[in-house]
Amino acid sequence: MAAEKMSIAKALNESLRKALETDPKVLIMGEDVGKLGGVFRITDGLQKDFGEDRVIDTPLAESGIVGTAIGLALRGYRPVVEIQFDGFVFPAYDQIVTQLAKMHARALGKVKMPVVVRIPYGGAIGAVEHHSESPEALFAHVAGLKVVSPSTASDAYWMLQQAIQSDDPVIFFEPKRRYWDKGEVDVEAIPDALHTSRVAKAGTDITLAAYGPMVKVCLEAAAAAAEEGKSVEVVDLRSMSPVDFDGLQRSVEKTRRLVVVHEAPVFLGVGSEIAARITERCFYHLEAPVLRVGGYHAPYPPARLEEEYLPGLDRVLDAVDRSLAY
Amino acid sequence: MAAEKMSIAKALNESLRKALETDPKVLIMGEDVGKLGGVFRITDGLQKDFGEDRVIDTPLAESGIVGTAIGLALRGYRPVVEIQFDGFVFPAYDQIVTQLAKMHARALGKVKMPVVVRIPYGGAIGAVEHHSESPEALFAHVAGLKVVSPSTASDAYWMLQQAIQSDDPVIFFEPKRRYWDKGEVDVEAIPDALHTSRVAKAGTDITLAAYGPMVKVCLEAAAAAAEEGKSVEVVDLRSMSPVDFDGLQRSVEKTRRLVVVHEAPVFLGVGSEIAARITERCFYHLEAPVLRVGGYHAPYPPARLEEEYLPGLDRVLDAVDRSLAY
Amino acid sequence: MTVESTAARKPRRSSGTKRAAGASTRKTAAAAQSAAEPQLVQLLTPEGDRVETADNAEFLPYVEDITAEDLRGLYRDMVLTRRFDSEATSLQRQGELGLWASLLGQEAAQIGSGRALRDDDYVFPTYREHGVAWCRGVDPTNLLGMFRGVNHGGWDPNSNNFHLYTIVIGSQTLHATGYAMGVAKDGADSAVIAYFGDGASSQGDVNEAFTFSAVYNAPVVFFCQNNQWAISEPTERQMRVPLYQRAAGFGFPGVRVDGNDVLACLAVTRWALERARRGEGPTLVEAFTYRMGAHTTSDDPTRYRRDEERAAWEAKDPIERLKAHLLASGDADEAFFAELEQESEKLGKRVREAVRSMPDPDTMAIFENVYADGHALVDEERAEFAAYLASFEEGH
Amino acid sequence: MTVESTAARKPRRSSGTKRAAGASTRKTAAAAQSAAEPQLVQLLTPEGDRVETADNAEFLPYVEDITAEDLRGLYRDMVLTRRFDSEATSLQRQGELGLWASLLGQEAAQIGSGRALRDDDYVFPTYREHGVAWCRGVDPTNLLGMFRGVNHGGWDPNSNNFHLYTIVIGSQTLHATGYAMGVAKDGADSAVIAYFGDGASSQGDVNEAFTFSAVYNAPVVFFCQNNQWAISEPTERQMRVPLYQRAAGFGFPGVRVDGNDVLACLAVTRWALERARRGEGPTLVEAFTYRMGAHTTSDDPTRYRRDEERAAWEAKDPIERLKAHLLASGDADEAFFAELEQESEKLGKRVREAVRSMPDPDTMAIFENVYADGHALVDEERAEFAAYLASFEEGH
Ligand SMILES: Cc1ncc(C[n+]2csc(CCOP(=O)(O)OP(=O)(O)O)c2C)c(N)n1
Ligand SMILES: Cc1ncc(C[n+]2csc(CCOP(=O)(O)OP(=O)(O)O)c2C)c(N)n1
Ligand SMILES: [Mg+2]
Ligand SMILES: [Mg+2]
Repeated sequence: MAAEKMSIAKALNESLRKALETDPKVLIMGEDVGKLGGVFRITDGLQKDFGEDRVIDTPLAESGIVGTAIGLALRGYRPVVEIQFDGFVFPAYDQIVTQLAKMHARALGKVKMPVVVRIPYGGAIGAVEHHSESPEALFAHVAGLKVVSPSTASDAYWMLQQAIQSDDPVIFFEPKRRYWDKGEVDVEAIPDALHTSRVAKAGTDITLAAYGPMVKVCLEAAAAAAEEGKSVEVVDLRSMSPVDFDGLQRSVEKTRRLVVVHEAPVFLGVGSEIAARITERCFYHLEAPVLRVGGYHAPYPPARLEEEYLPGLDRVLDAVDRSLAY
Repeated sequence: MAAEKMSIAKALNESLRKALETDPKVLIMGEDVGKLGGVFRITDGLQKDFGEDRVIDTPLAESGIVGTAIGLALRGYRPVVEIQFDGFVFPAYDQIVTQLAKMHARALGKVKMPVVVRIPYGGAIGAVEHHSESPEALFAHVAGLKVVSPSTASDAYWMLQQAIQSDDPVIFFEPKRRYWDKGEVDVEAIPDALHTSRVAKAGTDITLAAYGPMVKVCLEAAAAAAEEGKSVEVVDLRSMSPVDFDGLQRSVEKTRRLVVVHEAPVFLGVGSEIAARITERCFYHLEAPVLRVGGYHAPYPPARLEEEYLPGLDRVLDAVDRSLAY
Repeated sequence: MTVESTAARKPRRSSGTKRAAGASTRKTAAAAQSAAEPQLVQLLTPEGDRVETADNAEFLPYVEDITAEDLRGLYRDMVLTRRFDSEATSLQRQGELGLWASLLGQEAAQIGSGRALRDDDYVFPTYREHGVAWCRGVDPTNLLGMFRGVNHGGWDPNSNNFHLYTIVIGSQTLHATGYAMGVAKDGADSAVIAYFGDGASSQGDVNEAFTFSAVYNAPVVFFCQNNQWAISEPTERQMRVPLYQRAAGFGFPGVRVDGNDVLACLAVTRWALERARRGEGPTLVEAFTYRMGAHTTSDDPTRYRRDEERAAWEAKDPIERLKAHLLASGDADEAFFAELEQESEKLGKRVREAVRSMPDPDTMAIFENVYADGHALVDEERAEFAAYLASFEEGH
Repeated sequence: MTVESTAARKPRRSSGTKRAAGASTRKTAAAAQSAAEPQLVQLLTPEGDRVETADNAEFLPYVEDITAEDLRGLYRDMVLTRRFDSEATSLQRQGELGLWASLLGQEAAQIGSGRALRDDDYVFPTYREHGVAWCRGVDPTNLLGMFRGVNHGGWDPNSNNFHLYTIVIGSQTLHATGYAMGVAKDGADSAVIAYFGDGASSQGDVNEAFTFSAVYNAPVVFFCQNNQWAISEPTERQMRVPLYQRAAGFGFPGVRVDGNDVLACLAVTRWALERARRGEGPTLVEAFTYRMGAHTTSDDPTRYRRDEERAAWEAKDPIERLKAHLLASGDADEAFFAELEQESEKLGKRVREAVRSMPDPDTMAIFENVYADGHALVDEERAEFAAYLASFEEGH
């Protein structure tokens, strides 16, 4: 089958379908994932085709969802859990941090935790409180978890396949504002490894590093900067734990300048670690400090303010200019 | 009353006692805080003297503890909540992150959340799993919370007073391995502001920044380095949200070198933000990248390995040497 | 006998189990509770007739004082609430609101319980308690701010003793419990009411609220609107036996009331509030009702439920029921209904206009009220952002 | 009647309430459950006499097959478990262990329930189930690793179907529920048992486990050892009515058993496991017992409980009780006891030696098993750390 153009949402749906077909131990669990197909329809049609036994509407209790997924994993299943929105993962945070992340180490490797926690995340969809957050740093800080986020339909398809195949727990952040963006998906391709970065656009003057929803903004910024004669390289990090520092370092050693962009608040966001570590690795290469563009240290604002709150083209270009001015 | 020498544990106990005496709205809540006086005896004698009405043994449910504390705060009380150990704060994480931190903003300032969450944290006490962690970054990243940690008996006394008086929620991390360290406490002094850093030892060649339990290690490192002719400045950050970047910047502009030390894992630990921001602020001053010494990206190890896992004198001095070698 | 069991429904087969779910071959130790369909406290039939039976005798005294005027008032509350609600739904369709969570069908549960409250009682709502807000005197347009996206609530909870809407399912039940603990500490005889849904009953927080309120004997009423659905999930995905029965296991009474009967909801809530005031602690009220509309305007219930179900519940409509009673009893005349119709239209118009003229918040509001006592980082970011915005103005 | 209420205890006054807690002036809608002290399922009195009553008739068939040899086996299990436990306590005092959580007094609850299990059943323990571990064939010295600080558990849960000890209170009840959901999906007729304490019953997770297991009809037995204390807090800080009653509110049976009666614990657990196997879903067993010692070796119970309480429970000692029965019935002779005494000493010695010779883990173990599939950052830190360690060796 040749490559096909589909939305990120569709790619995720196809990926789940593929996983259910391939491995009878794969289960889908979450609130409204059954008949409704999830509030974003990512599980659309799956319960109909695979039954209530494998696509499971759960009680409204996130700790219970992740806690029972852990038990199912101990029994040999591979649960793929859906958290309805970013802001609702916190009731499950204890099970994720103290149990899911640590079980493999606690058992000295004798049990595995192949659990995927899918979280639609990020803003710009005009939603009410708790529906637009980017809590990835709160997971990336925790050893035992892997944290990834696709930015394209192809990555959505393949990274989810790989996350499900992984024997480690993976927190899979889905850029909900990009669900309807389309891209080519080649379901017969040989995908990149799950935790490698990808040069989304090559350039020479400065590197923009981003993941998930901000990759598109960075590509737009690169295009706009190109019109002003600036050659911007865009690195799609894809993985926040582990971060592909080797890949990023290669880019920064070339461009000597780095701006990290994410929706999450800057303070202790993933960008802080990238800035700290890239500065250490590239101290003699950097012409400017690593700059960061992200959310502010404030609760995610009401929808009518989110355009100002979120990093957009202008704020990214502003940071590019500031970096180049050093 | 003149200054008195007491342990950090005693200073905290005296501080709570003072708060209960001064303000009838102050309450103490938590598991075993009553007759037992808490597993570390920080609330020793308080229930006896102030009654079960004000020093409240709670059911064994951290979400319930923080959730009801929020309700009590809405009713005009000032609850001081004890979480028994660092690793047990996670069941309350949802209430802390989605409710406690955001209530003031959600209400457009019309309600206040004067809740203190006391958490004995950090390792080196030979404990079993979940009893030795340093999760401060997971709170400092969250807007709406303030996060502090004292390193001396005097700060323990005064910072807790100030945290209780604050109209914002304060996550108060207590360096449990230092509970029995003694220091002067002047209960009539005029204390420093809660969120300022403090130069614990002046020096000229390099700055060590730390908070809580690691301040002592840094002071020992400074003393050891002095013998080798290196002048190390130690900054006790005291507050992780906000961080006193102005104070730290002053130090780094002088010494031109910075090492940040904490027990928490380095990856996305508080040190990452400090490294990123100080590099931005002091780009032309820094002779070396900001280095970080901290825990590894691994679950806190069994007690027999914690000495190796935790940053100690040697690892701090190693980082000092590496920084000076630039 | 030491065994507690409920045979009210047959054990549900696990969605996955392959084993026979056949009944026990041995006599199980089941006991106590009856296998019959649990009864509702009902004071008014769907046809509008008053009911007085041994079953509801406990609650009748709580509405003895209700006059014809009171009944008309309850009717007016329900009609205006429904009118407000439908206006909000339209406003969402017209793009004036980002989202709306309709209370259609739940008017009796909300007005009945809301009108049972005293001014000094305190309410902790979910995101759907528009009718309760109405009873508390919260201006309905205030409720729309969060759905329009100009704030996250933002009314002063203390001016009407009506807390902010809470979206994280179940959290507010603990706040209510804590608040009630505070009321008890103050020696006040106010009560607190916490609203939540059938779905919410699964959350750990709600069950912790049951434990805390029981242990501290807190004066709180847990008022669950069992509207049969949590988005697309029917109550069978949340519980195996009727929810009101859960209370006994935590040591306080639970009662199921006809949630489409405003009089019964008023009576039962008053009864529960009185228990709280008398220092008898928490009560769980399960108002058995129905979400007539979609979960929110984003939802599409045709994907998961059948029209017939809705139709069956339409016959139990809370407003029609009271109207039938008012007409039959002569407690209201045509003039009343006509006047109310006008008032209703006026309300709709007022709400529409208020929403359309609702200003967007100032951009810098992003940085406001993050902390009560200030925070250096917020100050820094505010200043940077202001400078950034100013840089555009310079540019032009 | 639609009201569920439990008058089993008087409403507790909020520690803070100033109001009169006087009884209701009106007849409340209380019903159903009796105000009498809840009975225990007991098959053996504290004096060692067999009991057969209408109350325990339901459970008697489950121990019909128990022979004198079986009884001696149960006795041996309890004695050896206690011996192991006291050895561990000594080892902690001697500095060989960092901490020990003694099961003293809870032997019957653990051995009775542990011996009810089949090999293919699966156990989710807390941190105190040394007796259950014993029944599962887990080498007792394996349990000591985490208390010595050389690992966090580390035995292979699948070799004995005995999961790792879990310290975060209540979490394991959800793991057990999920595991049981998996058992049902597999069409197996195994059962799962989740242990937890009276304190744990307050955690949201435990109540979510009740909901999930009820909704999915999962084959799981919730086995609560109500040992009267959660560190320094008596059960009144966790619940207002006996815990076993909570099950009914979630739609499954709950039973209180004499937790110091090994035979009753065996019978009731078998009964509950059979229900699970037959596809009848979850059961809650509350084993009413007593923590004879401190919470852990770090605890000082003299600060919060009176000696008399302990003394009263000593009279109900689980081991003495069975011994009395064995002696009275002639099911065991002096030789048996003498032999067991020797075996006991041997076990103590073996454990002592095993602990003393337990090697410290290799330093680099810090970086092992963080991930199953590897992680670049861990690799980087491992390498840096190895280089750092090597730098010292070069220095010397
Ligand atoms: C913790 C949490 N998880 C998930 C959601 C998403 N969500 C919003 S409403 C809802 C269903 C609530 O059902 P119910 O409690 O019955 O209340 P109803 O909407 O029927 O009034 C869900 C799952 C949420 N708001 N919070
Ligand atoms: C989430 C959590 N909070 C607090 C603790 C600290 N803690 C350890 S044991 C314990 C008491 C447990 O009591 P119970 O459930 O009755 O079990 P028991 O120790 O009596 O066997 C507490 C509070 C913990 N381990 N986990
Ligand atoms: Mg509902
Ligand atoms: Mg206990």
